[in-house]
Amino acid sequence: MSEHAGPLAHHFEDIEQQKDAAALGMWAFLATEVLFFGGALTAYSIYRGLYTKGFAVGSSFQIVPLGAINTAVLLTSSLTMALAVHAAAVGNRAALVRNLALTLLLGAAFLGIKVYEYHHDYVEGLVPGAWFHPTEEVRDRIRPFEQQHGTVDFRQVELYFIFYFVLTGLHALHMIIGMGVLTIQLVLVRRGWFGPEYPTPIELTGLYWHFVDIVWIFLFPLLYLLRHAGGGH
Amino acid sequence: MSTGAPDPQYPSAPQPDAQQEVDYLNASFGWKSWLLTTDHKRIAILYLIVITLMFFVGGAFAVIIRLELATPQADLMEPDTYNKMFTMHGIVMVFFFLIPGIPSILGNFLIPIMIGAKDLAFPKLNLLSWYIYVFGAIFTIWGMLAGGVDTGWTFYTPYSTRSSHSNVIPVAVGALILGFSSILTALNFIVTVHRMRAPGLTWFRLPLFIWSSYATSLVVMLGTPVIAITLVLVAVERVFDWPIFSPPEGDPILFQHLFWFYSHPAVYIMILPAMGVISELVTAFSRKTIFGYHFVAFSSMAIAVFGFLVWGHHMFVAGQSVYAALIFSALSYIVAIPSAIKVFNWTATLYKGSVSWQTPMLYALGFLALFSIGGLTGLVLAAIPIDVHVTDTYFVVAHFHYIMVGGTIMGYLGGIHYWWPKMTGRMYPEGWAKAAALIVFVGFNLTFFPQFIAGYTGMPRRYAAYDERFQVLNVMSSAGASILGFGYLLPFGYLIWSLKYGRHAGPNPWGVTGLEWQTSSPPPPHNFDETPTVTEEPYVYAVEEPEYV
Amino acid sequence: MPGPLERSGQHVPADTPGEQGPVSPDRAEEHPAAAVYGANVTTYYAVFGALIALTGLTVGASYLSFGDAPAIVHTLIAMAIAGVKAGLVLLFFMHLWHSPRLTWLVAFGALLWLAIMMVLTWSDYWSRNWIRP
Amino acid sequence: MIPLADVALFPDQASTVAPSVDHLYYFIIGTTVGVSTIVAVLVIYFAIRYRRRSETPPKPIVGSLLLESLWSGIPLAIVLVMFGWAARVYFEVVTPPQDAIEVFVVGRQWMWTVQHREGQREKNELHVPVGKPIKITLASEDVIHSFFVPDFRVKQDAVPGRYTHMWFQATKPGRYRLYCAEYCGTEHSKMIGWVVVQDPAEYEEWLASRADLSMALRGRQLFLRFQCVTCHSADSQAKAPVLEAIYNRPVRLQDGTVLPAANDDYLRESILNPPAKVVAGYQPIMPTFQGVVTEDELLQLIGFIKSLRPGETPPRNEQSTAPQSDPKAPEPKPFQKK
Repeated sequence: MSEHAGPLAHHFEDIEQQKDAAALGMWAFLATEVLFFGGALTAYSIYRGLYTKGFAVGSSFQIVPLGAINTAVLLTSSLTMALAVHAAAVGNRAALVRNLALTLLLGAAFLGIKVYEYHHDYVEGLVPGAWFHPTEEVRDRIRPFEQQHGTVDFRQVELYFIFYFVLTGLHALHMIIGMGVLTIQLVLVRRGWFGPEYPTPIELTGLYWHFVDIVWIFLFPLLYLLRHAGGGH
Repeated sequence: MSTGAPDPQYPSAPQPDAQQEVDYLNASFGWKSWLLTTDHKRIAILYLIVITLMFFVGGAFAVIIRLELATPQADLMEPDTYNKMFTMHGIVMVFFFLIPGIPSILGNFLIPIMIGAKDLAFPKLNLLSWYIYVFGAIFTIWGMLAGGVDTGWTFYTPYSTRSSHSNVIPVAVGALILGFSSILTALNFIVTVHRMRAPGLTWFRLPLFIWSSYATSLVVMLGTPVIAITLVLVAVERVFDWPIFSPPEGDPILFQHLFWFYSHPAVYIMILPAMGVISELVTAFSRKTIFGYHFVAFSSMAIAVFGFLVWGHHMFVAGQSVYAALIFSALSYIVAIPSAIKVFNWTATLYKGSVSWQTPMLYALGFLALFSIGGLTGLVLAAIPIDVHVTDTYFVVAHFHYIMVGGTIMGYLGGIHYWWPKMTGRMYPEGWAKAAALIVFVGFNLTFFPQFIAGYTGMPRRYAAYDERFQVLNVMSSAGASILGFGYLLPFGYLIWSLKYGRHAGPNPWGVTGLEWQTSSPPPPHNFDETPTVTEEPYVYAVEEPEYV
Repeated sequence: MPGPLERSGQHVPADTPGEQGPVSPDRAEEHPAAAVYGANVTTYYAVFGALIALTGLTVGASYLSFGDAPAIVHTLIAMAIAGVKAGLVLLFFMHLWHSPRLTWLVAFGALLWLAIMMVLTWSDYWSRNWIRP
Repeated sequence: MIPLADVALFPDQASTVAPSVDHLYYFIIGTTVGVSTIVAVLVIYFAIRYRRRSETPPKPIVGSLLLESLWSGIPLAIVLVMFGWAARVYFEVVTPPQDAIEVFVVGRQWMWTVQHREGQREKNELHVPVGKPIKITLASEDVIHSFFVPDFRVKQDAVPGRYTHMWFQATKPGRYRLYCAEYCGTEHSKMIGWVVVQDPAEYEEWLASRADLSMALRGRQLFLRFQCVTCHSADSQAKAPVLEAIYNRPVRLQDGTVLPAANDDYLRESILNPPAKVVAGYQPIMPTFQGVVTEDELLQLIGFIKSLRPGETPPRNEQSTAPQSDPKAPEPKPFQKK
């Protein structure tokens, strides 16, 4: 992401201008990412509005404690990322390396928990499309819900899981890209790059990582916590 | 003459001896210096080559469509092939020429020079977006060669997800990749305009081409990701057979909402850069400052913002609710006002000017006439009951061709001719260029004006076979299309001819203001020997006090 | 190691007062970046604590039942808490608090456009059954 | 090549709505042509009058607030007038009169099938009486089609998965072109037909000549064939709600909510996807009929349910054939939304 030869690129007046340009560029890129996830979230919110019952049941199939732990893991990785950016700014290389590694580790833990959840959904036959045949045990679990809210149309539940896999899949993909960049930077830091005079690449990765964390901050309640169909239909 | 330390980017550049000046073209040679360049001027030339190629690919599809429509029966080809022709004409022209066209070529070349910078904010990112464009082009052309796609450039579901057996996914992914290329270019422009302006160049001293390119970049940044996610969802639906947009669970109208949320602002992405070029041409060739600078600048921003509120007027008959249709119709009327303000301000700029009739000005005057017709028929379409009658007919086809061909392509050709001496150091042949401009103007009107009449009479769009009673209008249109096609070949010919035999153009062949005309033609690798300082408004020609009418 | 700064010398030093200031106006008033990132570490831990607490709060709130209240009530509560959490991450972890006005504009511009898309799309679905054409 | 006289340059005005749409069109096209000629004349005049004669730059004119406010205020006013007029005409186009004749049109890939309430069925043709409002309910079997009659100035997409509605009232007898306006695949340009507008007498004669089992009766046969009667019968062991006189009546659902009106969409959804809205007090045992019943049969079943009066549910072991002419009971007034 940055030139190894002297930090100041030839076309910038001074280092200050280059840092501002890089920060503004990353923020602008994150704006496009907000709208990229926004398109899928708009579709999700419309369908949740149309099929409230099916989506509430879909959310109830999620393992909420696991989701909460995952959120905590990602928030911790956000903390370590912020500490890494701080370490880069003050030039404390040991702390920088430690925090980058910690962030990577926590990211991997997050993906691990996601893989477990995907497998759990597969076992319960909740993966939409050809693999969607919910087991008896799953149908029994929502008997009390059906007592109170009437029968659940499993095609709506399937639509919920389509969006669950699309949204968390996109989020995981962004995590993987982020972890790739982190790995490259970890290697470069050990070779002595990103001193206090030019910590910008670490800051940019930090901005990106915090953005991915914010996406999860919204995805977690939307996908896991809205389990009530309320008084409405 | 560029003295000073050897430029790190062109280490192998020959040291400048007395008479032979170093510019970005002869700074270094060999395909490596071109394919790995980070000089925004060279990247602009790379874009010019690739985009011109795609323009002629799209044009070929258009010629085939017009040949088929010369006869009422679908006799030239299978209906399926015809469906693929108009689909690919739409996709190639929209995603590969109109959207990247002016920003990637003229924007890339001129924005750094016009604001006195040495290069764009992220030169490597600029080269990356060119490679992404080429990769997207290869992907889509592979999709086309492997049998093409027949869903229309709008990819409406459930046809594109359930019924179409053509390769929707490769072409959709190709368009998706194109989206990233234009996002990265737009990101580059925004950061450059914000962070790298020359000393003294405040926002209200910027040339209007910068204002409209900035507004376009905003629209690209905020719109393109939504078409990216929509195409991802369509591709995911086809791959995993998940009914995201297909009945009974999915809602095809939700696809149309997400698609048109981007695709209407996309038409502003196409026209805004052309408006920026016209602002430059009108002031340069009437040797007078623009009339109402602030109004023209802010109308670009107003178009960019309001453009996102009006997409529902594409869906008046699609089953949208009555009240949503009324909201979108009202907002569509309001979005027409900034465009009208711009046209009136350009016309007022001509008043008491010293108007020269050189080719770029011919294209600008043509733009004023044709864009007015295109824009004002937009008012016809914003009226819901009329739109209920004419949507999906040739009236709509004529409307958007008047804006895209009458507006964007006239602006594009005007801009290419105007900045050709700056880009290549050579002048184009004036006689041939004027002839080509007239042929294009005549051919265009003969092609698309009859379609307004056929449209209101009820000839539906995307029909391989039509009623006999529309044949006369269609034959006129096909005749016009051949004239237009020939008209576009002429500039292609004489501009390449001018590279070798064209007259050498000095730094300022038109005698106009603007930072790009204060450096040599073609400009040195670093645009300016030392960063210029701007002390006054743009377009200041006369010496005495400006007068307020 | 600083890049080759001894260019052709016409570079106008940053602190020359007067009309032709080298920096464009809206970059002038924000702080040098290094001081910002050097802020003390305790704020990060405090923000982290708040985030974990809010996560617990939103999970807890999801177990409450509001009887016949429509499902939208739960969504609004969850989104409010998520908004606060996102705000904390934006302001402190992403240093929006110290960033120039322009960065604020970019951040809130994106959210505004997302709101435009949601509101106008919902205007169609919400008003579809008002009159039966 | 057809004789020049037959070249179409303007559509016929054959429906009540056509004149008002055309008047609005003349108004907007008039202002459009007016404004663009003013701009063109000014541009050409300035270009000639002030063409470049000397190299000295002319006096700069920077702008004028008065002019700017004029040419943004006045266009805004004109544009809002256009919107107001268009909205008024739009309400006329979009609200069908109450006593309209019901016609059911199903679009499927590359053909229109039309069903009249009295049972007449047509392919790519629609016979209607002149002077009577016709309300068309559109459905689609596969992709989006669009029912477009240029001479009536009406068009409406047939969206798969739901019903859409449109109406028109023909004013002149004759044959008018019918097109599919939304791209729907290979034979999109072949999916055309005729709307034949006849005098009332001629129309009655045409109805009689094509007498056929009415939709309601055809629906009754399907009701028996698909064994709906085994659950939806009127006697005591019925495991499903009795469907007599339920059209446009409120329905209490199993989850306690009340559906204001059992309209076409609700009946269609309950047949194709029964668990979506189960009636209170019943179990969701009904199998889905998605893919079993076609759109035309669906319309007939719904036609039958609409025509069911109290006590008319066929007995469970119905062997005898249905009565030939179904009772001409007036259709119940649709439930007015509060």
